[in-house]
Amino acid sequence: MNFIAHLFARYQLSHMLILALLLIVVLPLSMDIFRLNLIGKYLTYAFVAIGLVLCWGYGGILSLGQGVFFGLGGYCMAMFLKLEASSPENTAIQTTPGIPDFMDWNQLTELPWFWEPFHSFGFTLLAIILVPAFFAFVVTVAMFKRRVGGVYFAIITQAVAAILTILIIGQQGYTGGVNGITDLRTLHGWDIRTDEAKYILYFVCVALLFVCLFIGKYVINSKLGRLLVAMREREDRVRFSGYDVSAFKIFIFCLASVFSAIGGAMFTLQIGFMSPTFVGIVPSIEMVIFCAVGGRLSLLGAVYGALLVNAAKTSFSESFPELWLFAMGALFIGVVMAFPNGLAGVWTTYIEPRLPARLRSPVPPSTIPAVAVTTTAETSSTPSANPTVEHRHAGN
Amino acid sequence: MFADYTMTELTSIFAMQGFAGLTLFSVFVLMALGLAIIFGQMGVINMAHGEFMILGAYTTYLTSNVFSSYLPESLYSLYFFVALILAFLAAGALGAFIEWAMIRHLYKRPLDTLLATWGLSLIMQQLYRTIFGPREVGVTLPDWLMGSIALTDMVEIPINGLFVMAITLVVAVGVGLTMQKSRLGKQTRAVVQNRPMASAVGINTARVDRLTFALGCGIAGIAGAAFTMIGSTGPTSGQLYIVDTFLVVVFGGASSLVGTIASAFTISQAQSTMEFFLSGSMAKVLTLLVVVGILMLRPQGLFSLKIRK
Amino acid sequence: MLETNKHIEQKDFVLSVEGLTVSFDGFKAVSDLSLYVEEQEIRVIIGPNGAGKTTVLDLICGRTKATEGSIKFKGKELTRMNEHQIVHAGIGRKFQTPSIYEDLTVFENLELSYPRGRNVWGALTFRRDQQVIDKVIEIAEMIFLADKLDMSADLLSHGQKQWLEIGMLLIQDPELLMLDEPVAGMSVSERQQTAALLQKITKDRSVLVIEHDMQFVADIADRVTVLHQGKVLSEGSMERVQNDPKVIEVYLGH
Amino acid sequence: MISKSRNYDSTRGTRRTLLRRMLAIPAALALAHVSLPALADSANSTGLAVTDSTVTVGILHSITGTMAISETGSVQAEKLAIDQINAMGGVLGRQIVYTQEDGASDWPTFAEKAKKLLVRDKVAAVFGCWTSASRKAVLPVFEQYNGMLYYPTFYEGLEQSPNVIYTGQEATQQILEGLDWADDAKDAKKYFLLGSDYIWPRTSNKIARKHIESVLGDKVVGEEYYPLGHTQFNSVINKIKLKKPDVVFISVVGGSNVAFYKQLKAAGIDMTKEKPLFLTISVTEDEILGIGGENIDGIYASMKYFQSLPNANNEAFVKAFKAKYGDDIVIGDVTQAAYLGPWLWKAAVEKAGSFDIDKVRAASPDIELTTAPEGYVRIHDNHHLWSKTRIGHAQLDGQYKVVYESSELIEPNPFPEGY
Repeated sequence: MNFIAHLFARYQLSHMLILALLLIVVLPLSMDIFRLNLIGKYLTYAFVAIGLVLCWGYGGILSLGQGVFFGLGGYCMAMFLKLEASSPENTAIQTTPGIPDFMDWNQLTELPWFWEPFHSFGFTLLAIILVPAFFAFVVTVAMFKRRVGGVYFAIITQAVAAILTILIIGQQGYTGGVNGITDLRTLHGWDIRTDEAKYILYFVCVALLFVCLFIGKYVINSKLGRLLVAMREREDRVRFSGYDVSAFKIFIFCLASVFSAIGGAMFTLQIGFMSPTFVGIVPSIEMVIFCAVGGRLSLLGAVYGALLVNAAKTSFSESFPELWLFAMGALFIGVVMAFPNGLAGVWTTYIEPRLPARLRSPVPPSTIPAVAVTTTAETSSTPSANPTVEHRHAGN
Repeated sequence: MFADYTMTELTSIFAMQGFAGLTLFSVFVLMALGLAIIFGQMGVINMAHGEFMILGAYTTYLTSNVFSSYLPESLYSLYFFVALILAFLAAGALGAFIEWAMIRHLYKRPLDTLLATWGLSLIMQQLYRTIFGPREVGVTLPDWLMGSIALTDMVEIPINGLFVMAITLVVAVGVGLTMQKSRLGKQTRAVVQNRPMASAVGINTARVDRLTFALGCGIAGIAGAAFTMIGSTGPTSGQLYIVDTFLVVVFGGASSLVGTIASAFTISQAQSTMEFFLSGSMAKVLTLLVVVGILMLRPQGLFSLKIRK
Repeated sequence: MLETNKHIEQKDFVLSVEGLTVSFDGFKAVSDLSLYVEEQEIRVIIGPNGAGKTTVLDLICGRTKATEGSIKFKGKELTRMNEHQIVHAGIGRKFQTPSIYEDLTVFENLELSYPRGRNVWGALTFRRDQQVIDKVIEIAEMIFLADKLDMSADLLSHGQKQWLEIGMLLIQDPELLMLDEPVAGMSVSERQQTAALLQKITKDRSVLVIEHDMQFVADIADRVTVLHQGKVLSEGSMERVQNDPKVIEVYLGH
Repeated sequence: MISKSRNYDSTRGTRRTLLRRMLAIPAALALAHVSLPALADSANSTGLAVTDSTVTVGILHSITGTMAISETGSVQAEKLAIDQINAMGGVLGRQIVYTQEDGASDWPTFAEKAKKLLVRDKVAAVFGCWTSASRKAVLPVFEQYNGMLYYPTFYEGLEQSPNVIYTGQEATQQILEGLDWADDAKDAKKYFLLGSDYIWPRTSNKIARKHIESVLGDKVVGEEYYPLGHTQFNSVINKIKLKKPDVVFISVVGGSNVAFYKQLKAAGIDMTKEKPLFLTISVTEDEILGIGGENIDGIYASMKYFQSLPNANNEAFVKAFKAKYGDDIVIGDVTQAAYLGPWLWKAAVEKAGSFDIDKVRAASPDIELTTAPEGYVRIHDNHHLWSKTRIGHAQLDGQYKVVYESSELIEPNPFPEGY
C-alpha cells in the first residue's frame, strides 16, 4: 500500500489517470472516428511537446527545429509503408515496377541504397528511434561541447530545419519532394485506412504517449531531472560539482528528439502521409507554443496544450479562418507574457489551492524532500509539483 | 563549362557576377543591420523583423499610390525618397510601441521574446492580409530606377542594384555614426555593458531601450522599402528573409556591427559564387551548411573579442 | 627561496603552477606565474583589484584556458582537462558570489554535489539511499544548516548561502579546496564561525583562499602569496609579507 | 491514346471504390439506385447532404498562409459559378449551398478538411486545392470516402483518379504546343529551362527537355532550379546572358516571380526585344498584378486561357466577374479553370439525373461545355479536359494579347509515353 501511494505521488498517478480516462474512455465514446482520428493527430504533436518540456522547460535548451525529428521519424515510417504500397504488382504500370511512384516519375530506375533496409519492419522501428537520436547527437555534440546555448542554439536549429526542408524538396527523386510521401496503404498487409485500423492506431498512439510520459516522469524524478533544473540556473556550479554538463544536455536533447520521432511515426500511420511541411520552421515553432500553452514545466500540461491549441485551431478555422491567426498570435503573446508556465501554472497557482484537500494531488505542493529525510525516506516530490519553484522560474 | 566562350565574354560575366554578389551583400547588410542592433545590442530576438520590413514595403506601396493619385506627375519620380523616410518612421513608430507594450517586460527572458515576437509576426501577417488582401501588390517604380547602365555590350549594371547599394552605404554609415558618436549610441553601448551602472549615472535606460528598438525596426522598414525594387510585397514575404538574416547576424558575432557587415560579405560572396557553379537549391543548402558548420566550431561568430568571463 | 623550492622533490606539492600566462586580446591578466601549494597547507592569495587572483583560480579549475604554462595537480597536468575532469581529480571551487541552486532545497543542493552517479546513466539510476542521507546530514551539521535541510535555498541568508556552497564542496571531499572570498558580506559572528569551519575542514586537505579581510587572512593562513598585475609580488608567512616593502608600496604607495 | 494499362488502372480504381461503397451503404440504398433518377427522394437518398431544396458542396482552398495569394482567385470563381447556377434555378431543382474550408497552405490541413467535408458534411462535390502537394494529400481521402474533387490548376500530370476531375491542363497540353510554337514561329534553337524547385517545374522541364531534344531536334543549354520563395536571381540572369539561349522557358512560381522579373528588367534585359524570348507557363494575369505590367512587358505565356480572349462567353464571364468583385480584379488561367468546376459538375449531375457520386462519375466523360469562357471544353475518359492552348503576349497594362491558338482541341495525356 505504501509502495502504491509512493508511486501515486511520484508519478502524479491521479493526474495521469484522469488523462488516461479522458483519452481512453471519454473521447472514444463521445466522438466518431473522424474526430477521434483528429485527436490522434493532435496527440502526435503532444509527443513533441513532451520532449520540449524535457529539453526546454527542464534543460533550458530551446529548439526551434523539433519538426526535423518529427519529420525524420515520420519519414522512416513512411518509407517502409511506401515500399509496401509499391509492390511490383501495385506498380505494374510504371516504367520500373516495384519502386515508389515518385521515383518512377523522376526517372529513377532502381531503389536508392538507403531505401533498401526499409523493406524490413524491424529495421524501420529501430531507425525511427536511432536515426533521429543520431542526428540529434551530431547536431548537438559540437555545440554543447563548445557551450553554445540559448538563443544561438535556437537559431542554429532553425537553420538546420531550413536546410533539411530545402534538401528534401530539392531531392524529390529520393524523398518525394514537396508532395512528400503519399498514398500509404497497408502495414504488413493490414489496411491502415479503415475505421477499425484508425481506432487501433489511436489506442496504440495513446499507449505510446503514456510510455513517453512515464519515461519523462522518471527522468524528471531522477537525479538527472534535478541536475537539469540546477544547470538551468547555475551551469558552472554543476560543472564544478564534477558533472559533464554537455553530456546531460546531449542526452536530454536526444531523448526529446526520439519522442518527437515517435510522434512523427504515429502521425504517418494515422494520417497516411508525410511531407516536408512538418520539417520546416513554422510547424517547429508551433510545437513550441503547444508546450508553452500547456506549461513548459509540466509533461501532462504539454499534452493538454497540444490538444487544446489544435482543437481550437480546428474549430476556429472552420468558422472564422481569418481570425485564427490573430487568435494564435495573441495566444503566443499572452501565454509568454502573462502565464509563462501555461495551463499547468494556472492550475497549480490558482485552481489547485482552492480545491478541497482530497481533490488535490497526493503530494501537497509544499512538500519538499527533507520531510522525506525526517519521516519516510521514500517520498519525494517533483519540481513541477512545487509552485514556488515554477513561480520563481517565471521571473528569471 | 567555360570552353565555349571568349575571354571578353568571360571577363564581363565575372564582372557581372561580382556585381550580383555585391547586390546580394547589400541586401544582406540591409536585412541584418536592424536585427544586429536589436539582437546584438539588446539581446532581444525579434522574429517579427521580416514583418517590419514588409511594413516598409507596404508604406512604399501606399506612398506610390498617393503620389500617383493626388500629386502632380512631375513629383512622382521623387516619391521613392519620401517613401524611404516614411517607411523608416512607420516601422520605427510601431517598433517603439511594441517595445513599450511587449518587449520591455521580457528583457530578462530572451528566449521568450522569441516566442512573443513570433506571435506578433502572425498577427502582423494577418493584418496585412486583411488590409491589403492576400495577393501581392505591385509597387510601381519611378522610371529612373528601372534601367541599367551599359558599360560594354555585355556588362550592364542595374540601376536599382546601385541604388540598393547606395541606401545600404548610407544606412550603414548612419548606423555606425549613430552608435559611435551620438548620444543615443553612447548611451546604448553604456546600457549594454552595464545596465545598473548606466542607470545610476542618470541614463534613462527605458528610453534608450525604446529608441534602440525603434531604430532597429526603422532600419528594417528602410530595408523593406528598398526591397520593393527587387522582390515581392505580400503578407508572407517577410518570412522568407528571417533565417538568412539571423544567420548573418549570428555568423558575424552578434554584438559587432563590423562583424555583421563582414559576415554579410562572406555569405553573399559564397552564395553567389556557388550559385554560378551549382544549381540554385544546392548552392543555398551548401551555404547554410557551411555557415552552420562554422558556427558549431566557432560559436562566437567571425568577430568577437575574447573577453574575461 | 622560490628557486630552491623548485629543486625539492615535486611530490611534496599538491599543486604546482609553473610559467602560467593567459592573455585576453593582448592584455596579460596572468603573466609567467609560478605557485606551489603543499599538502594540508592553507594558502591565501591577496592582492589589489585586478591583480589576477580570480583568474588564477579560474585557470586552475579549468574555467579559463591558459595561453602558456603548466598546472600540475598530484603530477597530473590540468591545463588540457575539462572542468568536470578536474573536479574528479580532486579540486573543488567556490565562487565569489554564492553559486548554489536556488530552485532546489538545501538537501537537494548537497545531494547533487554528492560524488556518485556523475554520468548520464548514473544520474538516471541514482537512488537516495541511507548512505547519501547520512552524508548530507553530516555535512549539513558541519555547515550549521542541519535544521534548514528542507528549506528552499533562495530563502537562506547571504552567509548561509556561502556556507551551503562550502558544504557542497565538502561533500565531494576534494584534496584541494579553492575558495574565492568566503567571508565577503558576512556578519562578524558568521565570519568567526566560518574561520572555525575552515580550520576544521582543512585538517586533511589543502586550501587555496582569496581574501581581502586581513584579520581573517591572519587567522587562517599558513602562507600568503601577494599578486600584482598578474605576477607574484611576494610570498611567505603573513608577517613576512606584511613587512615586504614592495607590498607596502603597492598597497599604500598610491 | 490512353494505353491499356491506364484503362486497367482506372477501372480497377472504380471497382475498388464501388466495393467499398457496397460495404458501407445499406442494401436499401442500393435498391434506390434502380428507381427513377429524377425523383426527388432518390436524389435525397444518396447519403449526401441533399434536401428537397438544397444541395451542399465544399470549397477547399487556402485563404490563409503563403498560398492564399494564388488560391483567392479560384475561390472567387467557384463562388461566382455557384451564384450563377443558383440564379438559373440550381441543379436538379436544388439551390447549391457551399461549405468553405481553409486549407491554410498546409497539406495535412487540406487532408483533414477534405475528410471533414466528405465524412461530416457529406458534400456532393468539392471544388478545391491548388498545389500538387495539397491534391496528393487529399487524394487518398477522396478515394477512400468516394468524393468528387474538381481540381483547377494546370499541373504535372502523372495522375488519373476516378475521384478527381482535372479542369486545368496537364503538362503536355500546356508545354508541347508552346515549344512547337517557339520552334516554328520564332525559329528557336537553344533553350534555357528555369523553375522553382518542386515537382511541377521539374516534371514540366523533364517533358520540355525531351520534346526539345527528341522531337524538335533543338538544344537545351541550361536547366536551373531555385528554392520556393527565393528572391535573388542575379546569378541565373548572368548564366542566361552567358549561354545566350533563344528561349528561356520559365516555371518559377509565387513570390519568386516578382523578384525574377524585376531583376531581369533591371539587369538590362529588354523582354520586348525577344533576345532571348521568355516563355512562361506559370505567370497568369494574377501574378502580373504583383509583378507589375511594366516589369514583364514582352514575355510570352503558354496557357489555355487569357482574360483578353475574344469570344462572347468570355466577355460575359469577365463582365460578371468584375461586377461581383470590382473593376480592378484580374482573371488568370486557374481562375477560369476553377470557374468551370461547378458548371461541369452541374452538367454531369443533370446527365446522371442524380447526385450520387458513382453516377456522376459515370456520366462525366464526354460532358461538354459550350459556354466555357475559354471556348469549348469536353471531359475526356481520363477525367482531364480537351482544351486548346494559346500563346499570350504580355502587354504593359498587365494583360496578355493572344497571338496564337492551337487549331484543334488538344487531347489530355497525363501519362505521356516516352516522356
